[in-house]
Order: sequence, then C-alpha cells, then structure tokens
Amino acid sequence: MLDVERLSRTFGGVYANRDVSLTVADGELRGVIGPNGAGKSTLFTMISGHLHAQSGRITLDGQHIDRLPPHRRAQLGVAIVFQGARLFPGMSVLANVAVGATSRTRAGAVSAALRLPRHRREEREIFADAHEALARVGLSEWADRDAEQLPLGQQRRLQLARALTASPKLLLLDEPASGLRANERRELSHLIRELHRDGMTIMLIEHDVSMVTSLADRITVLDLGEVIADGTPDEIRRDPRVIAAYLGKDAAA
Amino acid sequence: MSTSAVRIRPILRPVRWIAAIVVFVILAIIPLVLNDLTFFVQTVLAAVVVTGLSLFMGYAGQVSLGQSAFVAVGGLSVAALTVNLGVPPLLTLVLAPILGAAVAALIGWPLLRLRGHYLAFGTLAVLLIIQTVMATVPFLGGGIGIFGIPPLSIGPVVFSGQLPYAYLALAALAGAMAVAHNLVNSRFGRGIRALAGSESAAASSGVAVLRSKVVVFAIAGAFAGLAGGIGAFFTPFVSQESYPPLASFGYVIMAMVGGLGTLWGGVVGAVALSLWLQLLSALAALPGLPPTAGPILQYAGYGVVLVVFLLLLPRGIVPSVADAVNRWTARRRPPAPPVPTPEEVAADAR
Amino acid sequence: MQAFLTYVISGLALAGSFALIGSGIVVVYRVTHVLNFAQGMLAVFGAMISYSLLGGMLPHGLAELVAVLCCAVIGVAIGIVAIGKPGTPPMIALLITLGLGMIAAAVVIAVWGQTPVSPPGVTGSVDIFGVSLETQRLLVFVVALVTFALLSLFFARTDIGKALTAAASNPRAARLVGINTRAMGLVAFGIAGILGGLAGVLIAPTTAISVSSDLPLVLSGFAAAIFGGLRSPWLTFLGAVILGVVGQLVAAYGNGSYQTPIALLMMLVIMIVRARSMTTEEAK
Amino acid sequence: LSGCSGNGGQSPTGDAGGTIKIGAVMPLTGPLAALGAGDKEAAEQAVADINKAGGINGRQVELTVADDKTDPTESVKQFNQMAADNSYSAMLASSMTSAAAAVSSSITQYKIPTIALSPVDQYVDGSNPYAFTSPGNTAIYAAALVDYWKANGVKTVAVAYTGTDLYGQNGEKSTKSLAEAAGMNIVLDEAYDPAATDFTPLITKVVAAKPDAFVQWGSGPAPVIITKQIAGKGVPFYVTGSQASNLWLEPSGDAAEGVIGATTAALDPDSLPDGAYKDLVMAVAQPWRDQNKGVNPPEFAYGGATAIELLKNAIEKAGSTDRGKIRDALEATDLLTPNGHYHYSKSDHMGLDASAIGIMVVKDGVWKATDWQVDKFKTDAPK
Amino acid sequence: MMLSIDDLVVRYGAATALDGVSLTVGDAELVALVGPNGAGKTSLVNAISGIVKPVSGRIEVGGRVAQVPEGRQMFGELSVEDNLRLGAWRHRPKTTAPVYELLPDLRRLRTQRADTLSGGQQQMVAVGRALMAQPDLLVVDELSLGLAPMVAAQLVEHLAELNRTRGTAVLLIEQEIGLAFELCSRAYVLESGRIVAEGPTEQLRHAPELQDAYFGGLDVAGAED
Ligand SMILES: Nc1ncnc2c1ncn2[C@@H]1O[C@H](COP(=O)(O)OP(=O)(O)OP(=O)(O)O)[C@@H](O)[C@H]1O
Ligand SMILES: Nc1ncnc2c1ncn2[C@@H]1O[C@H](COP(=O)(O)OP(=O)(O)OP(=O)(O)O)[C@@H](O)[C@H]1O
Ligand SMILES: [Mg+2]
Ligand SMILES: [Mg+2]
Repeated sequence: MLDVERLSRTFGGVYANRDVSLTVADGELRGVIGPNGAGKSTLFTMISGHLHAQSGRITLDGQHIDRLPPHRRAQLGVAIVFQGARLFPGMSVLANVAVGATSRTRAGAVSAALRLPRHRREEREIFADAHEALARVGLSEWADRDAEQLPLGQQRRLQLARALTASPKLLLLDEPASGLRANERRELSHLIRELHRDGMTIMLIEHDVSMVTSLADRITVLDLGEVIADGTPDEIRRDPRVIAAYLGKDAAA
Repeated sequence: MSTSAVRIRPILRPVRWIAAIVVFVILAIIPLVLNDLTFFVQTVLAAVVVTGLSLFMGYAGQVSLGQSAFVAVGGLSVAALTVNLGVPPLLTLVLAPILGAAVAALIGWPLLRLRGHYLAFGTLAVLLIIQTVMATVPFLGGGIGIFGIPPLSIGPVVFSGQLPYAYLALAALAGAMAVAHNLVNSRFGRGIRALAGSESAAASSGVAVLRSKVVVFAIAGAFAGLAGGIGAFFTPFVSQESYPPLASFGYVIMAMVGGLGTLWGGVVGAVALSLWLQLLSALAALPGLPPTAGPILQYAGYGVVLVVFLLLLPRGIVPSVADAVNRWTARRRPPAPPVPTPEEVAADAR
Repeated sequence: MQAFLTYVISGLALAGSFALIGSGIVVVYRVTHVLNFAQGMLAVFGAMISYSLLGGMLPHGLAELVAVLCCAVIGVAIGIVAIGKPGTPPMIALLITLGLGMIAAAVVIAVWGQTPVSPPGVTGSVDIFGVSLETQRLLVFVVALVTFALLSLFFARTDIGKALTAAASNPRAARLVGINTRAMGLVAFGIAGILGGLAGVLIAPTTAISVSSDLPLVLSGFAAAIFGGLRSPWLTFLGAVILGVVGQLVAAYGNGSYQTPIALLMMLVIMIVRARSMTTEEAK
Repeated sequence: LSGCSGNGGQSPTGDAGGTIKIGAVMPLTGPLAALGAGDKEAAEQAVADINKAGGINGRQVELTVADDKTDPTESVKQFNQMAADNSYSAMLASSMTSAAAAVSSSITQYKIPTIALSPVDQYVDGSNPYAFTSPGNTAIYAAALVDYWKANGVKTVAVAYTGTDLYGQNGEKSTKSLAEAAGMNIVLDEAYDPAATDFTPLITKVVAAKPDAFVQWGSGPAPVIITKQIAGKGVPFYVTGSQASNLWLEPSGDAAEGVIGATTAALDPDSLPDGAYKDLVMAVAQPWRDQNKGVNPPEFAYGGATAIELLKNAIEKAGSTDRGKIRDALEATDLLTPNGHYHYSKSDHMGLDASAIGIMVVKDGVWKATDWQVDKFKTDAPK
Repeated sequence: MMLSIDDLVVRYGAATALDGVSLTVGDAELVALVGPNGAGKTSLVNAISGIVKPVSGRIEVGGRVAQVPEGRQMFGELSVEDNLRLGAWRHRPKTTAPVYELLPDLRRLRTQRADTLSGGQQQMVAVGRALMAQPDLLVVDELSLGLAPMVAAQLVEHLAELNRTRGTAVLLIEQEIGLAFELCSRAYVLESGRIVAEGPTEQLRHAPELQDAYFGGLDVAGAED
C-alpha cells in the first residue's frame, strides 16, 4: 500500500527526518509515536505532499508520488487531518466538510458557471456525503454554524469529517484526540476502529499512548528524525530505547 | 469576509431572485428616460469590472490594484484590431474578454504563488507598462490614441447611438453576475473560499491551489476585458490616459464599499460611488465658486465620505444590510448565526 | 566606461529617494499589515511645509526639522484614523489611507494651491570617481543609507523593535503579553511620518513637488518595498537600487520612454523567479 | 431620444432670447489640474467681462466648467452630458490633448461647435467640421525657434522630448524637419520618460554632443528637473509654451535664469509695439497684474480667454445660437486675439501662424522678450 | 483573593457561551477547570484577559496574570528566544535561562522561527513565554495539548514547584483529568456555560457525574453540550 524508503528532510542542516523507512500494508492501522519534534508531522506532510523530501521515495500502490503536488495525491486517495486546527473560516461547517469531496469529484469552473446538469447531480451527492460524515463524527446539529466559531474539540472532528468525505484509501491522523475528554476519545477510538474494520488504511500519530497501543496493528517510533523502533504494540511497550526516549518508566505499564 | 453570501442564502433565496429581476427591470427602464447615457453606461461597465474583482478579492483574498490593465487590454483588442487591422467588430468584442483573461492568467500564474500584496504590485506594474506601450507603439495608439472605432455591428444590424450599448452593457452585467453566482455556489467556488482560509488544508482536500486562484483571477480579467471592449465601442476613442491607475483604485474602493464576496456588492458599490462622484463634480461645476474650491470640494468630498463609510460599515453595504435583515428575520426564526466579534472580522481579513 | 559609471552612480542616488519613501511603507506594513497609501502625501507635506518655512522665517536645517516633525504628527493622525478603531481589517485600513490621502490633497490645495514647488536645498555638486553628482542627491542617498541601517538594527536588535513586529505577527498574543498593539501601530505611523517628511524635504529640491506628485512618489516607494515583501528593509533598499540603476541604464542605452516600465518589468521578473523557489516552503 | 439623433442646433430654445450657455470640460483635478485651473480662471474672467459689457447680442453668457479629472473617459462623460443638452450652444474641450481628442466623435454626434483648449492635430485640417483648436500647434513654435536659430547662427541642435505624449512627439517631429530644412543638423534626438526624476543620462549625452542649441519638448516636473540639471553645463537651453508659466518658473528657480523659450507673443506685454494687438493683450494682462502683484499672466491664461473671444465673435457674426450657424461663422473667423491673429477656414481649424509666437528669455525670474524679438515685433507682431 | 469572577455572562451574537459563571482562585491556590468541548472554558479565559467583552458580571484580578492561550498563539515571524523575551515585555528581568533549564528541548531551537516549530514545541514555547512574566496567577488553557506525556508530567511538577516556592496561583484547564487533579486541590466543572459542580478534587474524583465523562467507565453517551 504505502512504501516509504529512506526519506530525509533537513531544515537549516538539522534533520527533521533522516532515512525514515516504513511499509504500511493494505488495511493496516499504523501508529506513529515519538517525543515532541521527533519528526512525526514532518513525515506526514511529506506523505501528503505539503513538504518535499530531499531524498528518498514514497510509493503508493506501486506508484511513485514523490513529485506530485498535494491535490494530486489527495485525488489518489491520501487524506490528512492536520495537527493544529486548519479549517476554512467564513464557511459553514457543512460547506467545510463538502470541500473534502473535491478530490473525488470532477466538475470544474466551466460546468459550474454554466450550471450543467452533471454539475447539479454532483452537488447533490457531495452534500449527501457531507451530511453523512458529519453524523459519523457527531457534529450534525452544528452543520449550519460558522466553522471558525467551533470550540477546539469540535474543530478536530470537523477536520476528520472533511477527510472522510474524500473516502480516502490512506488516512493520516495527526493527534486527532488532543483536546478531547476521556469519553470523547473513546468515541473517536470507536470511529477509527470502525474505519479500520471497513478496510481503510490509517496512520495515527498520538501522544495518548494507551489509545495508540489499543488501536494500532503496528507502531513506528521516531526520535530526532530517525526510526528507533518498529513493531507490535507489545514489543514497543517493552522496547528499552522507546521507554528511555519517550514512554518513561511509569508510562510503560 | 466572504461569509455573508453564504449566510443570507438560506434565509433569502426566494426574495433574492425577485429582487434581482426587479433591479434589472428598473435598470432596463432607466436608459429610456435619460437623455444622455454616458454616465449610465460607464457605471454599468464599472459594475461588470467590480463584479469580477469582488469575486477575486473576496475569495482568493488578494488585491488587484491594477484592474484597469485588463480593461485596457479589452479596449485595445477592440480599438487596435478594428481600426488597424479591419477585424470585424463583433469578433473583436468576443476577443476582448478572452485576451483580458489571457493576460490576467499570464501575470497571475507566477505572482499568485506569493501571498501579500505582490499581485497588487504586479497588476499595477503591468498597468503602467501597458500605458507606456500604448503611448509609444503606433499600432496601439502611440500617444495619439486610436480614433474612429467603427460601431459594433452584427451582420447587417449596426449598433448606432448610445441606447444599444446601454443594453449591451446591462447584458454583460447580467451575464457576469450569473457566472459569478454559479461559481460561488459550486464545488469550484467552495474550493476557492477554502484556500483563502487554509491553502494546505484545501490542497489536501484536492483543491488545485494555484490553478483555482489563476482561474478566478482570469475570470475577473475576462469581465474587465469585456467591459473595456464595450467601452471602446461606446466612447469610441482609446488612449493610454483612458485607463489611469486612479480608476483601478476606484474599482477596489467600489468592491469594498459594496461588500466583498457578495454577488451584489459589485453593482451596489459601483452605483453608489459613481453617483456620489457625479454629484461631487456637479457641485464643483456650480458657477461662482472660487477657482480652487472645486478641486478641494471633490478631493475632500471623496476622501471624507470614503473614510467615514469604511469606519462605519467596514464590511461594505451588502453584508451589513444582509446582517440587518438576518437579525430582523432571526426574531421569528431562531437560531441566528452569531455575528463575529471584531477579532473575527480582523482575523478573516488576515 | 566613465559614462557608464556616471549612469550607475546617478542610479544609486536615485535609488536613495525611492528607498526613503519605501522605508516608511515598510515600517507601517511590518507593524500593522497596512499598506499605507498616504505615504506619498506625507512626502508632499514635507516638501510643502519646508518650502513655506524656508520662504518665510526659518533658516536651513531648522525649517527642514520642523517640517519633518509636522509630518510625524500628520503620520500619527493618519494612523489614528486608519487603525484607531479596533478590529479594522488591513484591507479596509489601506483604503482608509487612500481616502486620507485625498483629504490631504484637499488640504494641500487649500493651503499651497496646485503650483509645484521646489524648496532650495544644498547647492553645488561633488565628484565621486570623477563623476559629478549634485550634492543634494548625494545627501538623499546617504540619509537613505543611514535610515536603513538604523531601521534594520531597530527591528532586529531592540526589544521595542521586536514588540513592534510581534504586534502585527499575532495581535492577540501581543495583547496577552501586554503589548499595546494600537500604540505600536501609532508609533509605526509616526516613524512613517518622519521618514515620509524626510523624503519630501530631501527630494523636493531636486525636482518639482505638487499635490499630484503623490501618486508617482508612493508608487516608486511601493515598488521598492514590495521587493522586500513590504517587511525587509534591506531588500527594499535592493529593490530601490534595481529600479534606479536599471532605469538609468535604460535611459542611457535604450529608449528613455521605457525607463520606468522596464525597471518595473525587471522587478516583476526577479520576483517571479523568486516566487518559483518560494512556492514549496510557503506551502507548509 | 435627443441623445442619439443629435438634432442639437435646430431646437426651438436655440434662439429664443435668454442666456447663451457655453459648456467647458477641463482638468481641474489630477496631474494637469494647474493647467485646467488657469484656463478656467481666464475663461470665466473673459465671460465676466463680456457680460459686464452687455453680453453677446444683448444676451448674457453663462459658462459651465466641468472637471474631467485628467481622464479622457471622464472627459467624454462630462462633455456628452452638456452636449446632449440642447440649451448649450457651444463647447470648450479639455486642456488635456488626449481628452480633447477623445470627444471627437461626441462633437460629430451632437453637431456642437467645439474649440479645444489644447493643440489637437486631428482637428487642424478641419476634417471634423465642428471641431476647432485654439492654441498654436507645435509646428509654429518650432518654426519660430528655427527662425531665431537661423538669425543667431545655430548649426547643431539637440532635441529631447517626452516620447509618451503628443506634445513631445509632434514637437520633436516639427523641430527636426524645420531645422534640417534650414540646414542645421540634429546632433542628438532623445525621448525621455516624463515620470523620471533624474536625467543624468540625457544631460551627459547633451553635454557630450556640444550642440549650439538644446531644446526640450515636454510638460510637468520633468522639464524642471532637466533645467536644474543642465544649468551651469554651458549648453544653450530652449523650452517651449508649456514652460511659459509659474508651474515651471517657480520650481526651477535660479536654474531658469537665461533659459530661452518659444512662447505666445503676448507673454511679455510691455515689449509689444503699441497698437491693436497690445491693447487686446493688455485687456487680459492688466486685471491679472492687478490681482497678482504686477506679475504677467502665463501663456495658458490667454488660451482660455481667446477661446471665449473666438466664440463670442462667431456667435455675433451668426447672429444666432444655432449650433450649425455658429460653426459656419467660426470657419469664417478672421480675428485678432491676445493669442495671435486667427484665420479659421474650411481646411484650417487652427488658424495661427508663427507670428503668434515670440522668443523670450528668463531675466530675474520672469519671462522677457529677447532683444531679437523686440526688433522683430517692430516689423511683424500679430495685427 | 487572586481571581474572583462573579455571575459572568458572555454572548457571541445570539449564542450564549457563559451564563452566570462565578469562580474564585485564592492566593497561591491551584484550581482546575474542566468541561466538555464547547462548555465555555476558553470563553472564560478570554474574558479574563479581556479579549472578549462580557455582557455582564464582574472579574477581579489580584495580581500579575499570565496566560497560556488556546492554540499556542506564537509570534510566528520571531525566534523562540524573542517569543520568550516578549513574555516579559512588561517586566524585568528578561533572562530566558530558567525556561531553557525547565524545557531543555527549546535550547537548541532558540534561534528558530516560532512558526516552524512542531506542535509540541510551540506548546512548550507558549508555556515558557507565560512563565517569563513571573505571574502571580497563571491561566493555562489546555496544558498537555500536543505534549509528550513525559513533558506534560514534568510541567505539572514544575507548576507545583512554582506554587510552593513563589506562591504562584494557577487556573488550569486540562482534558487529561488525571494530570489536572494530581496538581490541583480544587476544581470546577463547566458544562454548556454553567458551573455544574465545584469542590475539592478528592470529592469530585468520586462524583458519579464525572465518572464516565472524565475517567474510564463504559458508557458511550454523546458528549454534546
Ligand atoms: N520549516 C521548518 N524550519 C525549521 N525547522 C523545522 C521546520 N519544520 C519543522 N522543523 C523542525 O523539525 C522537527 C520535526 O518537526 P515535527 O513537526 O515533525 O515534529 P513532531 O514529531 O510532529 O512533534 P510534535 O509531537 O510536537 O508534533 C522539529 O524540531 C521542528 O522544529
Ligand atoms: N467567536 C465565536 N463566535 C460565536 N460563537 C463562539 C465563538 N467562540 C466560541 N463560540 C461558542 O461558544 C461556546 C464556548 O466555546 P469555548 O471555545 O469557550 O468552549 P471550550 O470549553 O473552550 O471548548 P474546548 O474545550 O473545545 O476548547 C461554544 O458553543 C462555541 O461554539
Ligand atoms: Mg506534530
Ligand atoms: Mg477551549
């Protein structure tokens, strides 16, 4: 499915990612953890195409996507939920989510300007999907609100809904649970597990270790831009390097 | 800043259509009662330009301080081609918006990569360059300007006099607004608005950031080119001085006064400002004023009203009115969308 | 060769005047994200006031000083209207400065009429590498150079400079740490006033300034400043140099009519080339 | 729709007593504002005088001046609004050349006799029957200059001009052709950018070319800067009509001393031989002097006044305010004005010759006739 | 009394975010404020710092306040060092050494532009910047947001430390209720704009209405307000 080979990126000489390699199998749920500044988000943004790698290659379903701009990768089925809230102010929650469908719809400026029937049909589909996605993350009754007015937690879910309307092949989640309460995390976990069950390939960055370990099939651990461990949750929990660099003694439990 | 169009739609949709029709009927009657249509035609053409500009500024969130450049392109393609090459008028009128769009795309494609006021400068620079070229290249008027532009004609029918151009301009405006309206409420329009909010998020939702921006800018350029083309037939004279930078600033002011990112903002802004300026020059022309009084009156009148207006209604006429209407309807129809605090307005603009 | 040197040096001197106008635009933009279109008018005021004062009572030096101080006041006044109202978006503020520029024009016409003026400056000329350059133009260049040195030091080294930048970078956070963003904005407009006045006072003797000089002045400054993204002093200076030198060379070896346009085109091309390299980083 | 049919003149209101309405469009704001303001003041003064003297054919004259903001499109708008109103009998078109040219088709459409306050070459040959122009075109200025140069043994000439406007372009053409015809050779011929603020390259070339005469055709701040930069370089410097006012004198200051200019013959009234012409000039100059502490009026002050004079003369001759009749009367104009002696004809809608131009020199900050000119006036001053 | 809020009402247009909230923080007291998304926590914080104007109610502050705002609010164009120094804009001394002591990760980033930092790094800067002001009352909106667990725990320790040594009072908004209750002696529970529970953390920990929402528990009820 996704194959990342010796990916490197420096900023002013400092490595944010160094020879990062990992392979995510079709339908796998891959956890990515590591201390702050380890390079997790950098890795995601390079996969989603917002940041160019200086060396290494990224292969999606056997196709090299290194040189493709973000929107082309989105059209190939890569969706990302960013770490910070990045939504579209001045648009309703529903419209925000509808934008997510852009990647898999075709109608362009011309057909829109002329209101071609094909365009009308597409619009109906898009909004149907948008509503469904909102329902899934439990934001239905916020649909007509102005997105920028959502409290933080809701903004998180909004982004998730936006990603879902793209019905992606590969879903990148960068700390989706931060700012959520225990029970909200539980719901989120349910949702992610559901998507996983439906066969979606997912990569998940989280600092809530218990959440990652309970969800992920495999976990990749980054530190200072390098992969220091890669394995099943149990292996990771016991790995001394990981405990030293990230988990800390007590958290290992 | 582009919120209001979205906000008023659910509440006002039926009303809007009726309103639109009424307005255009009125606009269609006016030319029959006026005895000189120059003011009318030039105002409507300005509205066409501003409709495009407002679409661009409101959604791509950037400024074009040189929109006259594309008006000039439209004017030139009509003037130079008909007079110097004898191209059929109708054909040149078709070319005007196309060339306008092409030139816009040409500068937009590189400069729209940059944020901030780069495009504002780029367009302004292009305008100044075009002006010089027009002033020096004989084919484009070479300082003398281009005279004797033939009247527009379709087959045997010749558009002589002012009236046909008044309706041509109105048709152009209706077309421009229809296109703008359809675009805004479409997948494409949402994409544009989205990338004004967060380019990275828009891109990863599949929005082709650069292309979308360029397309909107080109559309604005097309509107400007069309207006320029019709204007060239109407005046019928074109020279470098026909497209001064101040006119460009005027378009931006009209767009803001009317309200960015709203369908009617362009029209309202253009009409409001044109009327006010017309009133000022009328006052300034009153006999018996001391020689300097006229200019002082005009500058001060323009400046003071502009400043006061912007301070009182920073979001422009249409959005403010729309909000008022919303609040009014809200009494009977909760839940109303909350009005943003000044912070949000400011935040939106950044 | 000698001729070439002449053109280049005169181009540099010319750059000084563009840069001075640009500097004011940079200061205001950097601190308030407002593109101050009244900057040209500030220069016009500087020229007019110093002209009147010199014609009247005051001696050289003092007259210019007073003129510059007046401009500082005018600058602050502009600032109060432009950004005084909380939450005024930059785009609106830009148009407000445009409007204020018109009001200023009305004032200038009322007080000084529309006849161009050119207050007396430093007379004579100096030799640089055997190239004779009007002393006044040399003065403009030197002052511009010093101004920019001070500006970049001010922004890069001093706490107040940092606070000024912070005010625009994130107004909310600025307020949280106790920075008074509006006061900062007004300080910026005040500085812009001084720089504008300085420009007017210094440039006027080499040319003829009237109320209609406003637009050409602000455009040249804008052109220079945009090169530094409206925020970087040194890039602004570089932009000014390109405008000035390229312009003079075109006038010298090409068709004089195209002096300004080709200089502008040059800037555009460079910016476009830079744009391509910037794209990826901006995307993140 | 009176707007389209343009049946202007035949309207009944045309002759029925009442005031005679004349419309004018001038740049009162924008770059050329100072020029327009001067024209406005002079024209209004002339109208006031006419009305004091009992008006035209016993009817008072009402002049309406609209502002075209130095923008042709605006000029057309303002022009049409008055031209479409049948109560207006005649128009003055803008002091801005391209604006005055822009209204060409409106003039034909509304068939309204119009005198341009700027030299519009397209109007000179009378191909547009209703359009006239009052200022001398660049050709007669150049002719006067070349006469002077011939008389003073000038062999080599350098020309600089604004390549981006008519005044510069035509000025350069006429100077070149006339000078070469007179056996002089053009050692330098440079276009410059009117927006430039430093002319070192131009000056350097001029100094290197060592011409006997260096003339520049342009207006606005550029000529001022050139004057300042050429001063003291030992090159005989010549300017033209556009510099015959404080707009150039004032800012140029000391640098203007000794500069020679080809301007209207009226610029230095006292140098004129007594006679009809001097009286006419004085009629304009005296009130101006009284208002401006003894300073002589600038060239354009005569322009505005003259255009009114020409219309007055025509309306009197026509004995009617019918637009068509006024036009015919204009074409038959043979009138001595402060601006020179006008002979409008079917094929000449400019009507002046070189005798309307005088060669002046700046002495102590004011324009004075050159001694050569003073002699010349004795034989041929406008009469 | 370091902070006393009395019957505070905040509205956004027609929507009411805070509806008669009263809350106090004593000198050198450590108070937690918890509640679901959209409860109004951030609105409360913004009201304290004057960013939103309350419709009615009273807010009294008894000393120097510093804040760790929601969403980090970096000075993007400025370096980490400058961001920290500006935290003490109003006060001397401006030495940043103590912050680097506390958050060693930041030391190597001191010259980096703040907008290029990783999420967690920005959070560290936000905390460091607030500490620079040496406040009497520290208001934190989501302390652990985006921080590695170890770092978060360490910061909580430091706050306790500050409280002991300098008597710094803290109003802590925190979703990781474990952390919050470990640090704080007293807590308020805010839901859809109203205080629904208040008291010593020991008691609240066992309060049934908090069980499922903030601690383990099985119920998966909707968390909407
Ligand atoms: N544009 C940039 N310029 C310089 N350094 C950068 C830039 N972008 C990222 N970095 C650095 O690269 C490193 C990795 O950043 P990244 O955002 O990937 O960390 P992370 O693993 O996501 O951390 P966190 O858990 O806090 O989100 C950090 O040290 C960051 O400072
Ligand atoms: N600018 C705004 N305009 C309109 N409504 C707003 C605005 N900001 C917040 N709200 C509303 O006020 C309520 C409280 O929001 P607030 O951000 O204070 O919640 P919160 O407790 O901080 O949530 P979170 O824990 O997710 O940060 C929410 O219903 C939100 O929709
Ligand atoms: Mg991250
Ligand atoms: Mg919050």
